Amino acid sequence: GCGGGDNGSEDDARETLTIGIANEQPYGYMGDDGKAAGFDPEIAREVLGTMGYSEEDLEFKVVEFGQLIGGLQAQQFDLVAAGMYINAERKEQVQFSDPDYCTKESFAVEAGNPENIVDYQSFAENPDLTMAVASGTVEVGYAEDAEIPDEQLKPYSGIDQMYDALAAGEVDAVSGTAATVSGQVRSRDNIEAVDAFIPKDAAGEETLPCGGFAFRLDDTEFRDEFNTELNKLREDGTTTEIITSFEDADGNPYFTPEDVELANGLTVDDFTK
Amino acid sequence: MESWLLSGSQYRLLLEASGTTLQILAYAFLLGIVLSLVVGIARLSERAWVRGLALVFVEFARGISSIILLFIVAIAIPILFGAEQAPLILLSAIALGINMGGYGAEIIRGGIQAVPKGQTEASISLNLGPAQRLRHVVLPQALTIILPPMGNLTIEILKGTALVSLVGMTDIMQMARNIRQQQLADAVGTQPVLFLNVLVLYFILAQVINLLFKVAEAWLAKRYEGGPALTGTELEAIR
Amino acid sequence: MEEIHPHRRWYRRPSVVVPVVLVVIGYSILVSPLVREQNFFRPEVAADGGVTFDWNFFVHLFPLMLQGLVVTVKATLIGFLLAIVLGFFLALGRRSKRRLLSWPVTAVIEFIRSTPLLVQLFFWQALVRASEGITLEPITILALGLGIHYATYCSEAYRAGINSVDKGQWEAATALNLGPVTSWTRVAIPQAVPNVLPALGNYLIAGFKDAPMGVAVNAHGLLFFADQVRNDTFRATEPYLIAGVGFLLVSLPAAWLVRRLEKRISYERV
Amino acid sequence: MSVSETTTARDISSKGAAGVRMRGVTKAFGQNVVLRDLDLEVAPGEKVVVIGPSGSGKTTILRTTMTLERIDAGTIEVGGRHLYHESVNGKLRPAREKHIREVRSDIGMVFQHFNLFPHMTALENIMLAPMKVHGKSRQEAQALGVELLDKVGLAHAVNQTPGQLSGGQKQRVAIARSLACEPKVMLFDEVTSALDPELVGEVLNVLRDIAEEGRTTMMLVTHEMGFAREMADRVLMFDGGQIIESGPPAEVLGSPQHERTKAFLGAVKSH
Amino acid sequence: MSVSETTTARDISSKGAAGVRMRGVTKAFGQNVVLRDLDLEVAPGEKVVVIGPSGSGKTTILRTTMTLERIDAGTIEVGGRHLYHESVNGKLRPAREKHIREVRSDIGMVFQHFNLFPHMTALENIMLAPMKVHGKSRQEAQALGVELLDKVGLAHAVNQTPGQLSGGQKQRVAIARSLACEPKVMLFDEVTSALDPELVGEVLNVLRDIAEEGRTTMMLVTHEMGFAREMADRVLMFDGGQIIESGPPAEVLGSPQHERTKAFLGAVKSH
Ligand SMILES: Nc1ncnc2c1ncn2[C@@H]1O[C@H](COP(=O)(O)OP(=O)(O)OP(=O)(O)O)[C@@H](O)[C@H]1O
Ligand SMILES: Nc1ncnc2c1ncn2[C@@H]1O[C@H](COP(=O)(O)OP(=O)(O)OP(=O)(O)O)[C@@H](O)[C@H]1O
Ligand SMILES: [Mg+2]
Ligand SMILES: [Mg+2]
Repeated sequence: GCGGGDNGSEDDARETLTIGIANEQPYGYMGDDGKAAGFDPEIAREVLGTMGYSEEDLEFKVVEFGQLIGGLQAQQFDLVAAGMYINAERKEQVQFSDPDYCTKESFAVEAGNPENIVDYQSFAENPDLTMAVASGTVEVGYAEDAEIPDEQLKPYSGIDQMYDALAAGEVDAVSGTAATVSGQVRSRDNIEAVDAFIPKDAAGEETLPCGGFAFRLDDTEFRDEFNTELNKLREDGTTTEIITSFEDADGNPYFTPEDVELANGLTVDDFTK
Repeated sequence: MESWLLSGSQYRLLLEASGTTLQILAYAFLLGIVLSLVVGIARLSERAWVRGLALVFVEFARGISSIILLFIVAIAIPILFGAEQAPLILLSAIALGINMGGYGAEIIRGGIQAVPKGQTEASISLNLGPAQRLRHVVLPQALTIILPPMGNLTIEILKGTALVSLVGMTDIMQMARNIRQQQLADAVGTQPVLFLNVLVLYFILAQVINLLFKVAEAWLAKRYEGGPALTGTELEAIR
Repeated sequence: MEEIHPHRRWYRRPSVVVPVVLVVIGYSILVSPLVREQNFFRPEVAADGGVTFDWNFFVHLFPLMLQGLVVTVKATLIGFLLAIVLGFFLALGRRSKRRLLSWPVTAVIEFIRSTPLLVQLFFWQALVRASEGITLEPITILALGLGIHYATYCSEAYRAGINSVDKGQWEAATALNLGPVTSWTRVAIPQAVPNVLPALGNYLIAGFKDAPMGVAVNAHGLLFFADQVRNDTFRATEPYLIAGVGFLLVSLPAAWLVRRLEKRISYERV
Repeated sequence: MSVSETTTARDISSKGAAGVRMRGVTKAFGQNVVLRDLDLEVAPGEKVVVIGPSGSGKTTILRTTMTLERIDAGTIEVGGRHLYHESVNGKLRPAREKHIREVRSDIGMVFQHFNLFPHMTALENIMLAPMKVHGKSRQEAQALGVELLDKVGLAHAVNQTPGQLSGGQKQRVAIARSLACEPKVMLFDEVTSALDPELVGEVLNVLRDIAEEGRTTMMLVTHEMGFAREMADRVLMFDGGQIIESGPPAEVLGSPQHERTKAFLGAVKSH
Repeated sequence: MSVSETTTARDISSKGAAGVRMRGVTKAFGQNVVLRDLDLEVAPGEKVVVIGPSGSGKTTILRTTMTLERIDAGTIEVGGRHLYHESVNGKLRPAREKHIREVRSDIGMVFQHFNLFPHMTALENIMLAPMKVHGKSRQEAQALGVELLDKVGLAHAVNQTPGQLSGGQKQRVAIARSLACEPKVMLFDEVTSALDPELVGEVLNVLRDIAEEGRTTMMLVTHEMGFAREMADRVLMFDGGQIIESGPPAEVLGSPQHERTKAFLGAVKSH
């Protein structure tokens, strides 16, 4: 593939790297100045900086989350820095770095949570409830694992689409990671987040909701180099510093140091399911 | 009261993104014009197989929706062939250009056919060759007929560029959706106002295109009011 | 003396009436609530995992694609019905002698015609969501957006149709001292219709080609199908190509029909 | 330049005919003044042939009389009634549409390019006005239509559409259609000049028949000098929007007084 | 029905002229056989006028000679060279485009509707072929164009486009344009019948001039019988795609032998 591969001996001759992000705070998004912001783009800048890429060599592209893997495969991007969850299905399509963070799941619901939604099980028990899911995300898999019928799931193509739909009363809840949900809830009126929880798989066991950077399957050399540098930053606490520095509009951090610690103890090979 | 305007920095972002939109438009337009000319003339070829091939292209390019063609060219085909990636901007322009070529070819064909048959016959009787007939007699006249619908088609292609946001380009449309995230984060501005502003931006671009074509038409019309004049002294010299 | 019979107008000929009736029946079925949107498009067969094109997977996507196609067609038809009716009023407004009416109508027509349908769809969706107490299904928003967009095109077709009636025909009507109503209903409109119908047919097809944009406002049509299959299986080639096939499956015969209709109802000019 | 003309008008007292009287008629298209302060009197039943070079205003004078173009100044009377004016308390006011329509019912016009309705049969073309304007029943209109088609020699063409007729046949249907309104004044604008030379005769024969019946006032623009000589009561020579010569055909065509008339007739005949 | 005709062809031995010889020429449009096994010989420098009713194939015979329509059977020779055939090893083969183009350079045609190039001035219209086909320089072509415009009496119109010219002027430019190719055979298809009657004369005068120079072979379709009588060496009467009568104008027009010729001449003159 283009962009990666060589091991830093020709520092001047770096090609431009294209990095895919989804428009999702705080994972990756377009900041007020039109530049990419979010903790994954920041970490990517740090890592790639140590690999000899300057800021000018990096080009960030914002697409819908569902298009990230396809875009990577189609060589539109050289890596994805969108906090993408690592799981077995995705590992068949792309390869990941070691995780840089872990989080929990949550739901955004109408203020006051009138339907008393706590986790995926709530939907399986009440057939009147509907849930917005972003197509191509792990949340669809969680819902299936909880045996929620298709009629109760409404797939949307983007984050803003889902939250606008909730605000307009089209659905009862929006699924997402705790960080995304709390971020969206803060910036919108009349909705709130339910308490974060760790989702269960079909067998009833808790899953590992952790994310990392994604690469093309044939780009192993680049992935390995990136991973080595990433691990150095995990060890010296840089990633913890970056990730916990992101705060929502009220000044609450999206992630705790524990979320990052948990990730630091895991490698990509721990995600076999 | 709600403001009907966006912030200055948001307008700046939209203008930057117009650069991408116009770049795609320019590439698509160039490809579209070339395809239109080649296929449009091929549609009138004396050779049946050339005509047939051109017809297949036209039917395909007009029959398929530009949005689906865009997804096939920009996403499906690169994955299928997996080779070194052509820039997305070119792939998008190719998809839109093919689309334009299909319609443009019909416009060119229509323009050529609208030139009275007598014009071709007169040039045959003057023993001009086929290429000369096209170059000096038919195309210059067809241009008057071709330009207005070509202007409309170009605006259609401008509208079509909004689709590239769906395959991952940051054009005006995608920038608008990005700005939407900012609006949410900063809790200012509403979505209808945002998109209304975007619509106005596209409208302005369309009017500029319109104007350019109008200028071209006026320039062309001049030729029918008498060509480069020979002055009296020049005439005397000839006599 | 020959037996006297009236000229059989195009709308009295079986070769026109039969297809039209068939189309209307098909239309009613498609537009009826029987045709429902699919929530998810999950292929039964998985791809073999290679990068190359998987024919087996491709073929098995076909029935799923049809479900998306039907929704796209449905949105197109509802939208087009709106366009035909709304377009007529727009044409009347634009022709009006009152500047106060004709000028704004012209401005609106030009504005809608020269801006992208995709942005308009987002705008309508945002507007609906921003307004209290109104919720609309995505497919309704799509049909609405298509309808308003193509109404402006239809209005231009109506205008061109009326303008295409030869000036001499109006003059003959004056010379025979026909009143305005007779001039319109018996002379102008019957001659304008054959000129308008092909244009309308072409706009129907064009509307169909734009309908996949509904994916942007979450209508579960042809492109939504392809998107979902891709997100689900991480394979893009097969779903998009089969969406293209499904597309041509409808648009090519439709274009052919329109062209035939055009030939049928055109008559020799004097 | 304009020759005063009232003396040569022959008076044919025929029941139901109507005369035309123009006073000071002026008509301009933008800067181009096509009719200049024109006076013209056509007696009831009179047959007037109008000749003149291209662009002299021949068509325009017929079109203003048919109300296809409005005049800028002057008055036109048809059958003694003002066409463009109504008298209100003894003063002339611009007429309302309703009044114009009423006076117009006395006038018929046949066009160079026929202007038949292409979506109707020959018979339907003729039946339309009697049914819609004169309130005739379908049966009456049909009877009238068949009679008129017979008269113009097209009994066999009742069911044919204009697209199936030759140019001469089309023009004859157009004449029949015009006759169906029973106009008192008929206007003919170069009705044979869009026809192949061999088809001209059949249309002229029909015109001759109508002229011979004598009832209808006719104003005819034509380049067929032989025909003009034979059937006209009076020939008017037009140039620059004015009548420059007027008189019986033998005089105007045989020994024209005016230079321009001589030149024009010379050009038409010389080859 | 077809009258054999070779005897009446006058032989004008003039430098640079070329004759036309048709043998068994047949041309059909679908089922409609327009030319039937036609033989015709036109001597170099001869002026032939073709008359006949509408649809008889007059235009078609000119168009096939100009290669605007291809013939179905037979041969056409121009200036002794086969137009549609090449002889290869003594056998006639269908000619390639290149051969046709070469022979065609001897032929010129003037059309009923002028077919001037509207986007060029009169002068540019004339200069096009000399520059693009005969490789003349711009100066040479300009000089030739001005000379020819002078010749047809339009010296003042060099810079005008067709849209600014009258019908008669347009036709004269068209004739000049055709002359610029120095054709040895010139074909004229009803070149005056789209003109207003007064403009016909000026075009006929130009034709007369060309005829009087005598060098060029001319084939002329026209309805202007007076002109035919005056300038034709021979008149051909066409009907149903065949020559039914042929001879000097005085004979064919004055005392026609064939019934159809009599009927045709009667119809053209009668009104
Ligand atoms: N609708 C119009 N708009 C502008 N100018 C017009 C219009 N109709 C006629 N004219 C001009 O008025 C003048 C007289 O036209 P008119 O048709 O009456 O002439 P005419 O004598 O009938 O000529 P012809 O023999 O060519 O039919 C011409 O110069 C013509 O260009
Ligand atoms: N391109 C064509 N396609 C089909 N039929 C044609 C074509 N050109 C001519 N014809 C037919 O061939 C016949 C002879 O036509 P042609 O034009 O040679 O007649 P003409 O003698 O020149 O008549 P006119 O006096 O009307 O010009 C007519 O019946 C005509 O309909
Ligand atoms: Mg006129
Ligand atoms: Mg002819």
